[in-house]
Amino acid sequence: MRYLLGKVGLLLLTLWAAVTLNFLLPRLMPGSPADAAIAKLAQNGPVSPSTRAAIEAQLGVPTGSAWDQYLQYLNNVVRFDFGVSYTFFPQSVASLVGTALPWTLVLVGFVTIVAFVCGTLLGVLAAWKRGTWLDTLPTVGGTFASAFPYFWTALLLLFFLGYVAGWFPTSGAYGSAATPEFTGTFLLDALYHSILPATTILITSLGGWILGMRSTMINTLGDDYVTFAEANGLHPGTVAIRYAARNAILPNLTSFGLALGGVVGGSLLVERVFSYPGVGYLLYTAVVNQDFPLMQALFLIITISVLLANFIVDILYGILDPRTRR
Amino acid sequence: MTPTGTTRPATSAVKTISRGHHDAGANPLRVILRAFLTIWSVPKARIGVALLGVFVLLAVFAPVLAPYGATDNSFDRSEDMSAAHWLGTTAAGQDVLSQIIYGARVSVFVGFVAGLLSTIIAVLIGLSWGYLRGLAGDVINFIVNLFLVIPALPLMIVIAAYLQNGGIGMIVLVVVITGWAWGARVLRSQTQSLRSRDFVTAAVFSGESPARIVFREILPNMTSLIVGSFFGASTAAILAEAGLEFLGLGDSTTVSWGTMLFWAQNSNALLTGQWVLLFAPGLCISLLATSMSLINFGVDGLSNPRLREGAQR
Amino acid sequence: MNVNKQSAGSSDGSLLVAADNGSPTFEKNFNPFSTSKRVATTYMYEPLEVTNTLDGKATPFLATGNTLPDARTVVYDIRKNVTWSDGEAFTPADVAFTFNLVKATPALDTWGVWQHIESLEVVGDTVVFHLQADDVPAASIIDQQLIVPEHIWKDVKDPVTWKNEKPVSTGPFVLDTFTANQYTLKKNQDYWQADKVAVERLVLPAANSQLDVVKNGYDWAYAFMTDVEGTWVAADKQHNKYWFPPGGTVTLSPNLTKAPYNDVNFRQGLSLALDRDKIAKDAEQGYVEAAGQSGLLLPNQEAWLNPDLPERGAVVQNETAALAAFAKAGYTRQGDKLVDASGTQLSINILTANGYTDWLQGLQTVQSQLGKVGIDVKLSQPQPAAYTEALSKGDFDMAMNSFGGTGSVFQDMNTLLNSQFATPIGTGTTGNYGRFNDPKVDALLGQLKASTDEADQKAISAQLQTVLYEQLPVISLFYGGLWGLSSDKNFTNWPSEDNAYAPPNTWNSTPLLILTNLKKAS
Amino acid sequence: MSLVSVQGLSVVYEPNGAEPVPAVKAVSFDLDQGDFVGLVGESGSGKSTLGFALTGLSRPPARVCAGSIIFDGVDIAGLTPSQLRVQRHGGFAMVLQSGMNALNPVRSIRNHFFDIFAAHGHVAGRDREARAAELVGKVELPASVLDRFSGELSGGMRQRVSIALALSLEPRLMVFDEPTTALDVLVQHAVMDTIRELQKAERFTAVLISHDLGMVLEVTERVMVMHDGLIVEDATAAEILAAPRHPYTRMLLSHYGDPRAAVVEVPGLASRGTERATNVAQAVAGGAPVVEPVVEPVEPVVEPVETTPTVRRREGRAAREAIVVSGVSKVYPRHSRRDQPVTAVNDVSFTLEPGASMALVGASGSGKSTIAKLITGVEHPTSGTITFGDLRIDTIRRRQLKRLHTEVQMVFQDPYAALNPLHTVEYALTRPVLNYSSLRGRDARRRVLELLETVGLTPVEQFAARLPHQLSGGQRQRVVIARALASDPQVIVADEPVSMLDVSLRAGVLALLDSLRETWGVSMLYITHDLLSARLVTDQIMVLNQGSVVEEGRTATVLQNPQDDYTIRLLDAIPAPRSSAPRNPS
Ligand SMILES: Nc1ncnc2c1ncn2[C@@H]1O[C@H](COP(=O)(O)OP(=O)(O)OP(=O)(O)O)[C@@H](O)[C@H]1O
Ligand SMILES: Nc1ncnc2c1ncn2[C@@H]1O[C@H](COP(=O)(O)OP(=O)(O)OP(=O)(O)O)[C@@H](O)[C@H]1O
Ligand SMILES: [Mg+2]
Ligand SMILES: [Mg+2]
Repeated sequence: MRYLLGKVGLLLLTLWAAVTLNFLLPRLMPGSPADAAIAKLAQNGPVSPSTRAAIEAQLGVPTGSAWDQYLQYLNNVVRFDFGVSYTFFPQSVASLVGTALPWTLVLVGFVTIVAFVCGTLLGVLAAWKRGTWLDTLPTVGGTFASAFPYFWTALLLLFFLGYVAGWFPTSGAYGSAATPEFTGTFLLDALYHSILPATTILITSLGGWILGMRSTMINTLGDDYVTFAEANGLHPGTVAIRYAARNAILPNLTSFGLALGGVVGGSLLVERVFSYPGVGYLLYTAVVNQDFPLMQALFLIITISVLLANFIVDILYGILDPRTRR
Repeated sequence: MTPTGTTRPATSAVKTISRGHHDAGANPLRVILRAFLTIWSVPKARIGVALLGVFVLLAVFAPVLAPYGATDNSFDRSEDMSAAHWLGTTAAGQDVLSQIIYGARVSVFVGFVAGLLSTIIAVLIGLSWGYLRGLAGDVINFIVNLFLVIPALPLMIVIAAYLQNGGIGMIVLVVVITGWAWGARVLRSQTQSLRSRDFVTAAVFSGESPARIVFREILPNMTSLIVGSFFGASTAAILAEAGLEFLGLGDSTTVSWGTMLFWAQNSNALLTGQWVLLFAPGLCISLLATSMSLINFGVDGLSNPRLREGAQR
Repeated sequence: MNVNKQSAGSSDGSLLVAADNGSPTFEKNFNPFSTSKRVATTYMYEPLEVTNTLDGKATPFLATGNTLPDARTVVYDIRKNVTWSDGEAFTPADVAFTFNLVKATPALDTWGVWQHIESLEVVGDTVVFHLQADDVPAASIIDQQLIVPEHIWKDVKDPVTWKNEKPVSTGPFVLDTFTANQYTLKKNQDYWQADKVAVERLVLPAANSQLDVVKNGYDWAYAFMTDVEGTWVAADKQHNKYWFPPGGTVTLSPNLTKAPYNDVNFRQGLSLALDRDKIAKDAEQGYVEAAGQSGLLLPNQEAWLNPDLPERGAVVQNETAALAAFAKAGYTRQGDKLVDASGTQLSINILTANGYTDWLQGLQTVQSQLGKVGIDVKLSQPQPAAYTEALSKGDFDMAMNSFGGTGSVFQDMNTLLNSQFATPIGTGTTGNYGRFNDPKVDALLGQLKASTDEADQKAISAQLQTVLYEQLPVISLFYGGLWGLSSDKNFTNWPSEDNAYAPPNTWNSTPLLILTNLKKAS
Repeated sequence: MSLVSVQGLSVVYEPNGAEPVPAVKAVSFDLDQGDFVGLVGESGSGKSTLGFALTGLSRPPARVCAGSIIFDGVDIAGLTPSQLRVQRHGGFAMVLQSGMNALNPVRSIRNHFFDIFAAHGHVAGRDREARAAELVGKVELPASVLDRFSGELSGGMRQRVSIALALSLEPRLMVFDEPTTALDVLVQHAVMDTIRELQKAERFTAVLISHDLGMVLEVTERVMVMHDGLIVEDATAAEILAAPRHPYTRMLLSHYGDPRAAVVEVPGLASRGTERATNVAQAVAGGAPVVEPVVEPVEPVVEPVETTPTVRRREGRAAREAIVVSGVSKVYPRHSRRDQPVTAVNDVSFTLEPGASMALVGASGSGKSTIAKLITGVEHPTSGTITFGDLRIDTIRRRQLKRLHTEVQMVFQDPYAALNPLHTVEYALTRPVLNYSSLRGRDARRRVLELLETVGLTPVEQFAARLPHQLSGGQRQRVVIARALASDPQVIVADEPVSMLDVSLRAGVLALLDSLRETWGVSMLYITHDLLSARLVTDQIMVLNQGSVVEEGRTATVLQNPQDDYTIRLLDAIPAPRSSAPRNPS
């Protein structure tokens, strides 16, 4: 219980720091939202001078001292009120985030878990069959794949599988005419659209898990309880999984939590390449358009998700490792 | 948590250290040579060192090696591969091969400088954090955890948007800001374990000042970790630079592999069938990053003999 | 599987258009006053008249025409027998309501109509606008205001944030289906000129990557495409066409409040040092022409061109002349550097926006050309918002910027040259970013504004062109293109060089011209 | 036919990129059913390697390169891994050297047993629980341990569990690799008793690997002595005691003594009888006045001590301040959520007189090191005062620590850990000289060389340039001692200074410490759990139990005539090969 309370306290403190950082960063940027809106319109040709006045009137300008703004901001954050997006005016930030979040959550969440599970299994296998091709293949492959830039993998897949071969759609999360709903057709459609982005994230993040698991696993294989288990004539499978892997996975779990941030970041690039309607793409749009409210909300959401995931991983760690239970 | 009275791990750890640093005297050149040889002795790392060497040579001798100037756009646009342009030309009429060669400069530079800076910060913070107790330690602990948990790329994007148009310097800064925490954490835990080592206590008895203990007693024992975290940070920096440039958040006029990808995407290289425009810079980024990971295998071996192939117990 | 494909090349009268890009998906916003409205809102709502921005000719829509009894009054004859898409009749009262709504809510006044109108009244089937001053060009602004139905909008609480999800309009199309990835419009069967509308259904997907555009057989797209022949045209040689008419002039705008940019000789030097053809070619891959110094979009506005300008206003690169001009400004060539009296190299910083890649490529050429003369050119490229801010506050040495393209010579010149916009450095402005200030020019602009006689207007415009040519308040580089791609597989009679009845852009009201001109392919 | 027959067995380690190390060199021996054989030898002599080979556990980089091991008529080298696995039931089992870590920290003890039962199928499902309980019962543990995880058990309990697990295989050959090294003396004793009982009851063949000849001689019938990969002696315990043949065995034996004996003699150390002439008196007689402060440098005390080379004259002063510890307690706050605060030291008072040598003994965890930390200012006591002259050590600040350390120095337990592997001997010694004296440059160097000479590391120039890994353990410990002397301290605290050293090295270091103290007149607090060495080098003794002093007095008196129960139990735990010798008259 104390363990839990301590973790929750740390979580809250980290949250507060993230929220505050989040308040500060966009405020340091030059350019007002109206400038951003005009700049966006200007890409379609010259903007008439009168437009500016109208836009400024629409968006309003933040008022009050920085401290008041900060308090107001904290107050709003607590109520999940992030205001109105500048770019998508008059759309509320909350609704924008609301539509984008599920896509990223499902895509990143699902793929990350799959990558973690596969990578871990491959890492166990590689360590167990050290020196054989079962080791070399995943290790070398993993080393290479983890060095691929996310967006590059995405572009190559997009080109070869999406464009040249035409097997997969090249953009979006579901067919153009489909409406998000819980029907078999739609889910299939969404699944079909997610194959390329998912594969990208999978390929690019798999290597890290493989290598990480392999090296901790090799370490545990040298541990005395593994030798002792072998000396006792346990089934090799039992030794590999219940003794070596079961212990090796613990330190990996922590890095899993921390690596999540990387995957989320990577998904941002992937979403950009595949025009996937997730928070990553939205964040990119927000940054390019200097959309403070949207940017703040998204950055916060991303941070909170990663924080929460880490928190869950921590708790999970506590459950899996009897030593921390005391 | 660990059983009391287990003196074995302690001794074996000491052996580990001495194995990694035979004859590592005070002469830093010899230390470096030693480290290099240790890394070189691992086949994977050897490949990495060779690969990295190629890229460094490319970067250093780019003006000599490149057939044309990096920004020379006097050629026909979007040419296919030919004898004159081995990898074709870009949509702006630049020679792709020359750009690749010049691009190595940015990646190698960013990798090196950002890796070095974040390693220095990681060392300073990691060591003082590991050595200090009490409130200061707690505060640093909190800050590092914060930086560890906050997803780096979104943070980078937000910071990059703020520090706009700083070019490579900005990218280095952003990468350093978001990249030092991991190394600091690793070094901290190593410092903590070294701090409780007898030879550190012995140094206190020898009347050494805390700074001297940290930098003369503890630091040299972490060479392998520091080298490892340098290569890790470099890899991350190279990938981050490419990512930011690709998103157009850097300076698109510099010639780097990231901007090449940005321009390739911008001019729809895929549509014109010039997949080389995408493939070549991306492959270079991957290979450079791979070379660092490969070298890290050697560094791992240096810090943990168990990871050496074949050794099981 | 892919809806785009199904609709593409269909014979059911659908038109697939890459007009509206989701980011990456669509938000439902059909408020015609909103700056982030869905693009096709302007295909549903009509203004009084639609001006072809290429040549400034107006086509009547909800008005049948206008007259100017004097330079301070515009009278619009409002079209009869028009109904709103919900069946209600359209009346002049709707027009008056719309303008009054905009007046009551300045945030809606994106066209700035109330900077010109003093008051308005409905007189029978006409609406009479009383202007604040002699202001002939005001009509071209009043023309553009989209008219909304009073019976719907009078109950709208906050017209600024209202998203108008069920648009009721008079235009050729009404909203059919809407999803976050794509929406469709269907033909308004009761449209007052329904016989002219051949398109039964418009399909607007949210994702229109260039890959998609080429691959999925779009009928109409607005996109700058690298190697358009090898990509778009190659995808369907028989039908796919492109037309990239000039839609504005991209210029280098020196900050005229700063030395040495305030020295006309210096600007001459810069201008003469540039090879605009090469710049145009590098920036837009040869799809646009270099711009002359007349300030006009040629050939669109050929009729307005001052015949006395040498070379039709074009400036030819001439290094000797450039160096001579620089010498007059106090910069001499020393070795391969252009240095000032104290011997330091001339260094200029050019502002552009991050992500405007075509400009950037043009600028890189500018950089190397000026470099050849001996000038050290630095580029700074902040994000668009910061760029806009710097521009508006005059915080730059030279900035890349574009002007013109409204179709009205007065509008173009006024925004560029009127000293009313030349606010002090540090305060924001919305035009004339270089802070050009010449009372004579202001006077000319005033005359042009008040003149109802076309010959008169041309004469004044010619003088303004001379000012631009000689004083170089901005250094024109090349024309910003309008990147129209079209396929005549399903529909023909797209605007083209020979038939320039409308610009090919997909936003604003000009698409109404296109949509009422297309013919079904046989 | 014998159960195990080893012929010409050689094992070599072939690490990647390094020279192969031959660890076991052509050894041959037979073991019969029911034998209880000891395998002794110093660290690194190849005992564990042989044990692993015997039980078919050699793994890369170790490789059996020659010879055969016939177990029950089968050459185990010829077995496939799966055959070998099957062999493990009813065949051979091993209890690992680090038995403390031999349990999977995330599996309950019950599951450990069930895994084995499942792997060999020799216990039916419903009997498993009962069988597991029976097995832990055999090693004198309650059945409730089955529910626990290894982290919740003490070292002794863990070691017992691993023995029970090995037993569950019903082996005919059992190899115990140093089953008690990491354990407390008392626990060690108890575990050894259990093993002995079990071996008697179950009649399996047992090999007991240990470096503790005393213990092996006490419990086994036959002893094999290993040295440098060879078995140099293989005889019954009695034979070895009576007539050791190999010089190495003789050396080992000569270092055993019973601290309870009237006179204890170990080669290299002066014999200490009951009424050993007080060293303090000797020191005084030698010309180093202890009680009175020294005003000027005294004349050199050149005391010829057989074991140590020339002891240089003492340039500083002899001890003149006492460390006075009164009513000191140290409570460590709760470490983790569930722990109770630990009272490591409880109301301890004593005075370490100038020039005195005092032993602090007690089982593991009794608070010995904590007291060392308290009097060296590394930790502050929770209550009580510690003074050294006018210095209040109990509240000392960081800045004053340096002043304290000029007078009070420490000799560390583990010479392998106490020297920074990256610094030369000279560096290690120069630092305190520079920090504590005004000597600089060549003077400082001369002082360093002097120190090396003092601890007998000659030729000094050569040793000065060496790195720690180029020194043997004993040499390292001498460097550590030299470093402690560098500041010319009045008090030396030696926290188990020889427990990490081999028997062969121990005596030398102890002798050095002893002679230094005598010659230099410093006071010494000698911390150990090894009563024999306490007997050898100290005059006073203090016995600690759970943080409290339970008995104190003259060393010889206390050890020969213990009053406190705890002291008696400690003494009982000492293996007594000589006294057990008559057990096996042959
Ligand atoms: N993995 C290894 N690689 C190389 N050499 C090794 C390895 N393990 C052990 N050795 C060497 O083999 C020799 C015998 O080692 P072994 O562990 O059998 O000694 P031991 O008698 O059990 O010693 P201890 O009493 O310290 O346990 C030693 O010289 C040791 O250095
Ligand atoms: N830093 C600490 N925090 C909490 N408890 C501690 C700490 N250091 C020691 N202890 C506890 O204090 C008690 C005494 O420890 P100490 O190290 O003094 O024992 P010791 O007699 O030296 O034992 P050993 O013979 O094993 O070295 C032990 O129960 C130990 O767990
Ligand atoms: Mg051993
Ligand atoms: Mg201790």
